[in-house]
Amino acid sequence: MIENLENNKEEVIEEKEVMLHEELTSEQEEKIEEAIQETNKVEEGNRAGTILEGLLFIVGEEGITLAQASEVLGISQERAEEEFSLLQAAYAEDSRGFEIANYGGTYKFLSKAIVHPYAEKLFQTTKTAGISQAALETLAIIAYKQPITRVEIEEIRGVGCDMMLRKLEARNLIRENGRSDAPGRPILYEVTDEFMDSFKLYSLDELPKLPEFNTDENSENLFD
Amino acid sequence: MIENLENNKEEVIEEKEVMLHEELTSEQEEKIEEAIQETNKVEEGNRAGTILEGLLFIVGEEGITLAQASEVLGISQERAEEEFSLLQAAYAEDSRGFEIANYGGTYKFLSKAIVHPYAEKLFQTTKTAGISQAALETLAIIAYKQPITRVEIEEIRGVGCDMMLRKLEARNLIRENGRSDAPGRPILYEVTDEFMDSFKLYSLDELPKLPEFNTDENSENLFD
Amino acid sequence: MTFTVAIDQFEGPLDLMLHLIKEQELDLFDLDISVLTDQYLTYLNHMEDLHLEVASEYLLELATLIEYKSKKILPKDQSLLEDEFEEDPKDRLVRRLLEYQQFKEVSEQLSDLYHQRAMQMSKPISIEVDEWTKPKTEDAPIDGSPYDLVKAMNKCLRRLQLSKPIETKFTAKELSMEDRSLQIKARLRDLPDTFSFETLIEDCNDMQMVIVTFLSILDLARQHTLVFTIDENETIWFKRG
Repeated sequence: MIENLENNKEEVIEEKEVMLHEELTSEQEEKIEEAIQETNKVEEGNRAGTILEGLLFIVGEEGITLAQASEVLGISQERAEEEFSLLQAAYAEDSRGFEIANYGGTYKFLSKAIVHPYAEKLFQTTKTAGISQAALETLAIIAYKQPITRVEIEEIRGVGCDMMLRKLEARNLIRENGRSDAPGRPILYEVTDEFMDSFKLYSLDELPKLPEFNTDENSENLFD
Repeated sequence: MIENLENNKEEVIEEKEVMLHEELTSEQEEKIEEAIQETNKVEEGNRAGTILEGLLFIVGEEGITLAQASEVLGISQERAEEEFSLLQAAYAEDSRGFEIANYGGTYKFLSKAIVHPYAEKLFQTTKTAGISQAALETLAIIAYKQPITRVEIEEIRGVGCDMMLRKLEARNLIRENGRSDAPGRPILYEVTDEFMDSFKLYSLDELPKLPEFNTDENSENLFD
Repeated sequence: MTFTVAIDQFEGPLDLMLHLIKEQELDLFDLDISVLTDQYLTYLNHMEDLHLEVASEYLLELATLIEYKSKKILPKDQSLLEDEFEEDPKDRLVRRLLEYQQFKEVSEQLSDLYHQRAMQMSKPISIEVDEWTKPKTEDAPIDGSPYDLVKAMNKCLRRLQLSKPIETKFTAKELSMEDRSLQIKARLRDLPDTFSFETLIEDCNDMQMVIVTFLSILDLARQHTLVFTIDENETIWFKRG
């Protein structure tokens, strides 16, 4: 709505002047005033971009969604997206030490890889927490097959994964989401936004394609 | 030191060539190479500014001192100060949503006042876990380090937490469990079943591993 | 034959089977279950000989393999009868192996993404947010997750780490070549007429300082404050110039 106002701002002002002569009710006048003020609110000197930049810093690792940004600034989501794109482009420059990522629909500042060795030195941390092959396989199965039950995951992996699921839940990489209709009504699992963030995914559509296996004779080299 | 090297680099190279004729050991040569490379390291394309910007972001409101910056980047404090000044000027622009403050040699990003009303709006609408950040930090320390005394908790948090401990006890999230052998025999705290329930933990073993921090000898076991 | 891969290197029985199939160059689409079963059994026995623990999952799959192998040698009419009621166990095994192989492959790609992401860091949410948030009433039940605790703990640890001076020898690293030259000149008075490079670096507590010392010496030699010779053992000896 604001966007339309933006485009029509001058028009509105003109309209208003014309209409003044036509004896507007004070109520009508107020509405127009309001609309104009609303339009000005975040426009001056591109305050929207400035405010989004500031919010991005404050929220840090929590990030901010388009919906939140548009709600808080009183601008359309399209407009918010544009502003984020402009900021994103500015921070993408090689000379900048951090950038704006959007994984899983949440915008957040992240330091660039070049900074990492120095951050390690500053915090005197050893290498960042890794992830095991077992955890990766379990996560992959859930991400591609969700919602999925524990038994179904175990069938694919061929090993029990009760403890692994709890660990992944504790790391906020998966969550329970309802129960299956199967006998015993087992819990269904799915991946979280944190998973998306940890694997640099904007959406699950971005998951690498599963390799396809042709069951014909020329697929012998599968295991090379 | 690196700065001096920088100034003397050409001289050093000349020297090196002279000395080569006087049969340097390969080890000695390596050392000189290393010193020269060290000098070049953060110089290329003003990586120092980029890295400082990234570090400033990562440290957030804790800030980074000139001494830390110069140490981590291997540049002189004067040089670090120059780089900070350049960044400071860039962020002082009205269009930027946060700026660089320098209190007593500690540099940090701070959001600008213009952003605060919007931030307030953002967080008033955000659901919280029903617990303050301070309470969460205290609980986390107890959960990871229990049994632990008040003084030990305060050492990690850096602030007093007498009142907080009483509140958490009143909410039945922590309880006293015996006394430490340390002088004064201070009370030891641990988390309760109610805590486990609130944070969906079956056992404390399920708490995700923390990234390892290298600590000095005094606090060696702190982060195990 | 020898088995070079220990059982704890496998993620489970299917992973082990895929390894054996590859090693034996078996055709997954025309799988010879008898060969696979024999290899699988030999491998498990070998691991037990090495006193490596074989998890129950491996034995469970072994039972399935043996069951299939024994069925194959049963009279045909009976196996035909059973096939009408359930999926051919061989087809089922091949399907499972293929599916598992798929996930094993994509998890490698996911691992790359994970490591790229791990190189990027963020900052905790700003503390000023606490003033703006209106926490629910004190008695409201807490809807937390272990992850909230990790984040809070990490925040404490970061803060703690930054509040401590970096534990390295600032004095040593801050030392300029000029200052080092002055130090060396001062020490010359107390040193014997001839001394080794090792003597000069006795007071160095890290490599950086050794390098500064070395460069300072080069400088002093250039000014003829010091002269040096290198003996046949490659020890550098110094004398006042």
